[in-house]
Amino acid sequence: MKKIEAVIRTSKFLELKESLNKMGIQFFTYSDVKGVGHQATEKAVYRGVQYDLGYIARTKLEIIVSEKVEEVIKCIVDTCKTGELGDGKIFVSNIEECVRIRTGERGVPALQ
Amino acid sequence: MKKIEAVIRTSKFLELKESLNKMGIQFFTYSDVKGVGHQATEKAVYRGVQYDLGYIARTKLEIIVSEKVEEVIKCIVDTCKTGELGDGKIFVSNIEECVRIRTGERGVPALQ
Amino acid sequence: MKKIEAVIRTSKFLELKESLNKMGIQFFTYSDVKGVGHQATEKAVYRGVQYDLGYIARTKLEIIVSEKVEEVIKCIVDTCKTGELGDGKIFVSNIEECVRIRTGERGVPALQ
Amino acid sequence: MTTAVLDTVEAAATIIDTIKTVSAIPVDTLVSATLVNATQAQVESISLTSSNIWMMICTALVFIMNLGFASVESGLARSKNTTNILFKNTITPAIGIIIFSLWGLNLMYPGANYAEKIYGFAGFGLEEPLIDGKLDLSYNSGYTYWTNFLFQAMFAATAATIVSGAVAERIKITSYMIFTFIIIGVIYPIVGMWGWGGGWLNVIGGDLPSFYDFAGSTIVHSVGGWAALAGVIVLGPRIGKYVDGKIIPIPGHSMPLATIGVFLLWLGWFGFNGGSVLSADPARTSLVLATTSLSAAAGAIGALITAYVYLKTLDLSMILNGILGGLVGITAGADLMSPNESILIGLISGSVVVFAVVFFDKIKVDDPVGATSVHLVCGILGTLFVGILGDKGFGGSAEGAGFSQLITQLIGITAVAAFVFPVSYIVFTIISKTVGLRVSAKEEIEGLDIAEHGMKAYNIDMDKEY
Amino acid sequence: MTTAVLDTVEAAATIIDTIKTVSAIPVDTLVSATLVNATQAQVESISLTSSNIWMMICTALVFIMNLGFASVESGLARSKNTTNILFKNTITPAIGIIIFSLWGLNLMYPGANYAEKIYGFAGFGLEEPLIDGKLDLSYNSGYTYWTNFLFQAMFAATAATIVSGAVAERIKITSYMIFTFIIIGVIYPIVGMWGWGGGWLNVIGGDLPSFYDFAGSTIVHSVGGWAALAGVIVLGPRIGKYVDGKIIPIPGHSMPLATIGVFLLWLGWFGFNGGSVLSADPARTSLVLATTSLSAAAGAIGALITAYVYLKTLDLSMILNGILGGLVGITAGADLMSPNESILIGLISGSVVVFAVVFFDKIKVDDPVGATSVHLVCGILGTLFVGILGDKGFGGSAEGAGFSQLITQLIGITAVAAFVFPVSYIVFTIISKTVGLRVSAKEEIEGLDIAEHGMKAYNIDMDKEY
Amino acid sequence: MTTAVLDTVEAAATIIDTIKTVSAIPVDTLVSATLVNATQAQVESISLTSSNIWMMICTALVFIMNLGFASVESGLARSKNTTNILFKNTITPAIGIIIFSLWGLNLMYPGANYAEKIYGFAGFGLEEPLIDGKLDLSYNSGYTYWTNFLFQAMFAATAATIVSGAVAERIKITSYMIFTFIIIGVIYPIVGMWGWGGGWLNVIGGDLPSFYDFAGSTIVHSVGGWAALAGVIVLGPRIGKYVDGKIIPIPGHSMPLATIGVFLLWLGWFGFNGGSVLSADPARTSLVLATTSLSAAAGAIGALITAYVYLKTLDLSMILNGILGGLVGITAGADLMSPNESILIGLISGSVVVFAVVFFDKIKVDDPVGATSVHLVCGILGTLFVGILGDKGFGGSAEGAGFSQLITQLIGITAVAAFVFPVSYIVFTIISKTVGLRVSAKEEIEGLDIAEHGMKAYNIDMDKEY
Ligand SMILES: Nc1ncnc2c1ncn2[C@@H]1O[C@H](COP(=O)(O)OP(=O)(O)O)[C@@H](O)[C@H]1O
Ligand SMILES: Nc1ncnc2c1ncn2[C@@H]1O[C@H](COP(=O)(O)OP(=O)(O)O)[C@@H](O)[C@H]1O
Ligand SMILES: Nc1ncnc2c1ncn2[C@@H]1O[C@H](COP(=O)(O)OP(=O)(O)O)[C@@H](O)[C@H]1O
Repeated sequence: MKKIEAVIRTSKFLELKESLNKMGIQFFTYSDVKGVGHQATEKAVYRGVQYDLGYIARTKLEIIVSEKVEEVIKCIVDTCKTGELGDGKIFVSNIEECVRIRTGERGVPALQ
Repeated sequence: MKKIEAVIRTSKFLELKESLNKMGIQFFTYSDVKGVGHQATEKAVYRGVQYDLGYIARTKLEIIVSEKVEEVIKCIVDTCKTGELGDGKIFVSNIEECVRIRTGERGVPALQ
Repeated sequence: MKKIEAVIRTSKFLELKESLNKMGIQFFTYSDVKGVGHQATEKAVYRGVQYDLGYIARTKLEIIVSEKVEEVIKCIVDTCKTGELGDGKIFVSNIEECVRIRTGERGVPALQ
Repeated sequence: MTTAVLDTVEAAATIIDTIKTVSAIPVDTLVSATLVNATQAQVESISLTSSNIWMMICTALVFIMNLGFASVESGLARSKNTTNILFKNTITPAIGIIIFSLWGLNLMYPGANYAEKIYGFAGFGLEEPLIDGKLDLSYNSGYTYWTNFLFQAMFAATAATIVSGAVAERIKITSYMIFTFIIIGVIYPIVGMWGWGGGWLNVIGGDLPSFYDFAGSTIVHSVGGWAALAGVIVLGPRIGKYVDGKIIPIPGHSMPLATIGVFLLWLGWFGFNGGSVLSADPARTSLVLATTSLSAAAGAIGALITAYVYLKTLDLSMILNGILGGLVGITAGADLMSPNESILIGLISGSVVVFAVVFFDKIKVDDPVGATSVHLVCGILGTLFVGILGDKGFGGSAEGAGFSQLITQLIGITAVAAFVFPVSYIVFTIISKTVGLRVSAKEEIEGLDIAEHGMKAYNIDMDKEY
Repeated sequence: MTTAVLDTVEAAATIIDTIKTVSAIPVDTLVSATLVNATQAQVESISLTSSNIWMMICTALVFIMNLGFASVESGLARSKNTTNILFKNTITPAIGIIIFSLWGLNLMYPGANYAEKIYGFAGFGLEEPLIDGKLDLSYNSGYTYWTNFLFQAMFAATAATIVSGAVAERIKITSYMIFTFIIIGVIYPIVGMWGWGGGWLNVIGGDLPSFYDFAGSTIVHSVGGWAALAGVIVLGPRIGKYVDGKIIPIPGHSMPLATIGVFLLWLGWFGFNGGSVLSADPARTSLVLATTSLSAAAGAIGALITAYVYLKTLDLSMILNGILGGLVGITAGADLMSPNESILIGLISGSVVVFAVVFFDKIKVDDPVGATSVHLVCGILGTLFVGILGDKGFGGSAEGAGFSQLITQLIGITAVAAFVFPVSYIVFTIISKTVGLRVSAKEEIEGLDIAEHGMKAYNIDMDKEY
Repeated sequence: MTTAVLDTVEAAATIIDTIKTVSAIPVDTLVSATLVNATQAQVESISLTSSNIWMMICTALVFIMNLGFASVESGLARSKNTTNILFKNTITPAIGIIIFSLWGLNLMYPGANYAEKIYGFAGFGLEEPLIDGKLDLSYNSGYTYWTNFLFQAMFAATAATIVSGAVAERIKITSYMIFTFIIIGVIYPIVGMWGWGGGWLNVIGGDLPSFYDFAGSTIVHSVGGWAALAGVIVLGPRIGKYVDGKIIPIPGHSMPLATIGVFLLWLGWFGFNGGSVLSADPARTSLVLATTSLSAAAGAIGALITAYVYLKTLDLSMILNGILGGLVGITAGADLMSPNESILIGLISGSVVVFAVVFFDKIKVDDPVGATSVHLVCGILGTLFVGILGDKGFGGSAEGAGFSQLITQLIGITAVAAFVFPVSYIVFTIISKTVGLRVSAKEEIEGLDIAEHGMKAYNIDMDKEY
């Protein structure tokens, strides 16, 4: 089983959710994160002094899958790419075990 | 060392914290996440149109342990199971190194 | 590639960002988390009853690097250490793949 | 009106000419009674106009207390129940105003036929607005019939809204509306009639002076407070409030909202007490405003000191409750107290509120916003102060502080308690047994906003997703 | 003034002494006309003072409606556009007050020279404040020139601010300011002149009675409503509102803010309608306050029932809109209705608002705060009610409800529609074609707060980082 | 009162009968002096009633300024210090009202014995409320003793509350309360006595006209401003504000709260300036309201233009400060200016505020809410305008704009500066050296809410855990 972590533009989230749904990924977890990266951060002004907020509001998705890793990556890249700096990153790592709390099932069946 | 990530119902959090405490797990990190999954999402209505919020507010715990992985899993399953759709998932992965910032200690001793 | 996760005192964040910048780490993701640990939690009082909030507001950084893992750890420890209980922890784990959404690049180049 | 006067003057001029012919007196220095009478009538009319302006302003100020309650209550409750609390506090004045126009006013002020009785009713509906195309102004020298109606309706809403804070975070919205209907439609007007509608509290019996409750420490605040207490007891505490015998604090979600609420209530009290003079009499209205503010200020100080000494904290929510305690405490005798007496009342009330909040928590009466501590405890206290402090010779109908006045006050307090608490308790119990009083545990944990209204109160910074 | 009177009295005393010598009548029982006249003058002055106090208070209450609108609109929009909405609602009254002092007042009230015309202008600037070092008080028996100016300026700001809610979350801030300039500087004063400035709506023609709009259901609210509708149509819906033919709800970000806003608007309406009596006449002002509050309360109940039966929800935002609907609905005839008629008007208005909100959503007119439903639909409705309900014999200038009055009302409504909607549509279109009306899609998604003001509205609990 | 009149009329009737027998004049057309005198007395009483109503309303409006300050200040500070700011602004009026009843009023208005002095004291406590069971109404023709007390106490709280914003986010709460005690109990009443209590600023000396400060640009706002400046300097900037010579903006946490605050302050200023007429004189009160609102509106426009041209932003916080600047700027001469002069004053004040905020930031005077820019800078400016603009022939006690008036104004400004700034500086320094003025760095970073009150201001959407 693999964990696919994707840090994307928040504004792309709804679209990505749709795309993932279409390819059969209906379960995942996401949260608000802040990114420090290439993209210029949001410019704000307060009482005459310009400053940047120092971060970009982003959404991080965590998707655990037992197969179709490449398809998921492709789906994310296709949906979230704008070509401008700051489109985000995808990280893949290994998951050793998975448990469904409701049933206690383990491993791949717990994912379905 | 293993990292146990558990995505649970937020309403079960306090109870789980107690249970973990009782079995000796006193350190962990948690945060607010949103889950997309089996469970029907919260239904809301705004100005006559029903819609769902598209997610369930959930809590994600991250517990790094060097032993007792199975006990922790059991504890989570026992505490957080309601039997209804949406009880959540537990994922286990490998952690290669751990450092206690306060002392610079490494590995298992850094965890205690 | 390694993922370095650091749970630190929120008040040390800006300083750490500076230090990381200086050693060349300009990309990372961070978010608000709550920690349960050694440190006494924040004491609050409400309508005559003292209680603790049960957690410490903390910041979690996730930094994916292909090299310089030790330097990053050292940098974090040096910057975030106060010597008091509750300075936080660093966890290192393995990342198998990395994709830059903007270009579709894979692996180490995707990180730069 | 000016033209009318001028016409009169012209008429008068002719008469004066006639007089000139029969008298040697230089009559242009004389003046006709007609003119003076016209002036006199005009003076009466302006006197009414002035008083009526004041009463209309006070009505507006009492109205804004509804927003004050909405803010305090939602600020001191959790964000997952905010929409629900706002809903209740919005619908309460709406229900109050409609009921008072349909029958409430006539139940509370049934007229001289029912003087010294314990119940009376003058029939449904408000009087026709027009008499020969003109409003009947003979109603009162201080304000018109309409002003009276609206002022009284706003008071009624206030009594009802006290309940909403105490039962917050677990009561079913429909059941709350049913109870609101009953307290505004039946309970409050009946008690109000006892004291202010010419009822039996004005002639308690024997040589006792009549019960004195200037602006309603008992008749408004304790009524709300007793009903709130009954509701809290029937409902039981919120889930998670008392666990394994320990009190778990459930902090309010927004101190700015709670503070806005308390300031608005203080402001509203200018109208609540100031309007209870029932005219713009400069001496009494301004004295009342001064005593009210002094007691509110002292309430803050009293709560500050008590919380600091007794609880070792500078708890803002206690200061806010202290202010409200001071306001409720002065209400029964706001027109009778000297500045120093007002400060004393405020200090005591503000201090007692702190103990009361802690006490109710200890006996597991779970009142999220401290409504019982503020309105019930300080309402009783304030009513008793009229028997202990204050010179009754001024303005009020009371005899003067003293043992017999104290007895009267106690009788009034007891009578109201003996009526409002059991009736409310029974009503809440009936609702509980029939349509159900409390939401399910699941709904309570999820929050009433989603469960009852399908609507979150806040969506801050979630909007980038849309 | 008191000293002046005493001097007069002394003078009078001397005269009376003289009389004594020529007459046997015991003249100390007589009184000089001088004294009475002085009293009479003083009475006139106090009468002005009282009325003026009321009008100043009403002005303050109408002023606070701007905060009401700011709160409702920002509460019902998303947090990423909050600074922008607050900005618009802050700058709107500023623009309104300045324009009305420079030319607006003289365009709306051009004076008798332009009576029964469709346009007139009395020149730039306010009159000099001083006549021989003293204010000219001859302006009006009910209030001074300055009170009138400020009251009228606050009304103008209100009409403009209606637009801001409807076009929220996508209009460019500079373009909004341009339109605000035009509606306050041109559109509103011209329509206002038709009805209130002595213009042609007072003599519609033939045997028809004159158009009756007591406090502005049409002249203020529909004007704002038509302009809002034009703006919404030219702008188009917000991104993400209508996707694949489906309506996607975009919930407001703060129900407490929206509720605060509605209570402040209700409070402000005490001044809006109460001040439209243009004096402190106790009968009319108090009747107006009662009918206004009854209709608002019934609006809440009407919306509650409709939303519950028709939409199966207890949607707070609908109750809030229902209250506003009730308020707008009573505005045209607030001085003509009986309590029961007011309740009826409120029930209908509150109910219609719910249908209107759903209807506008269905036809893809995206109005984030329901401004068109409240101000336009209920504005028209309220104006028509004057032809159907209410006894016109009382106070108003209307003939009495009936067919011919209804025709007049329809003519007025149509005329205002035929002027305001196309003109606004053209102005919005010109702005759109030149400086641009709408922010870019990227800015809209990012939020106008950052895009237009570089400033987030909320930074809650982000501050530990600093 | 009406019955009294009727009795008199009956008495008069008997007298008139007597007259009939001694004279051929048809005496029923005549009227007795008694009746006219009764009418006259009634007129006096209504005149007092009207004026007193206005003054009580103004008192209520000034009271609500405390909520305005609480909202602006907490909105422009960080959420981790919100409870603390609300606490300060709640306890400040409480302290103010109590102190003014105990000695403040008698220190500020020591009476004729101390005329033209620099200090005086009329003893502790307020006068007994009752004279022979009745209030002494001879106090003033415009309002009662109690109205005066409360109005003055609210003013005092306002001066003190200005300080709280400037020293926010780092001052110890106990130390703040000590300073509040001193500014309300000593500093403000003494300066107030100089200008308004009959003190030396009324007879500056030589041929100079007396110092003119209508509603307190100097006596209230600059006093608060100088004290604020001293506090800011002694405290030093917030941690993280100036790093490596760079200014790091620390954005406020809630623009809705800040906007609510500014609207409430504008509303409150209706009472602050309108009540400073000290009667309901229709000409002066309404002129004052018009000039006040025109200057506030122009302040918004001035700040808008300046911020746009000079800083290239549409910064809402600057518009809000601009409005406050316009309000403070007009305060000294609100009864003297024409509409166009008021607009000019507003434009200048609003514009200067923007520069002042930037300037103070440059010189590292860290004032989180811009209190010094608004109250000190515009307070001075407004006081000077009285020497430059406005026709002094109207109402005011000043001689008329001109060089000698300008000199007087400068003397007044300097005197207040020379007293308030050093005294405040010394007091803050003593506090700093003894109990300590500033919280520890750890507490400051953690936030004063937890550190000082153990209480977070917001718990939004955290509540599902409970
Ligand atoms: N090495 C990294 N570790 C963790 N997060 C990263 C890393 N690099 C990028 N990110 C996340 O991805 C986001 C987008 O990356 P960025 O470098 O701005 O864009 P791009 O990949 O288009 O150059 C960043 O805001 C950050 O949240
Ligand atoms: N494959 C997955 N990847 C990441 N998170 C998941 C995955 N499957 C489930 N989750 C998380 O677990 C939560 C509960 O899962 P759900 O499928 O609703 O319940 P159940 O396991 O009882 O069928 C989801 O809301 C989501 O946050
Ligand atoms: N085993 C663990 N798993 C996950 N997070 C942990 C673990 N131990 C500590 N943490 C995180 O690190 C933070 C600091 O740890 P703590 O034990 O309080 O300090 P110290 O390491 O100085 O003893 C905790 O608040 C928690 O967020």
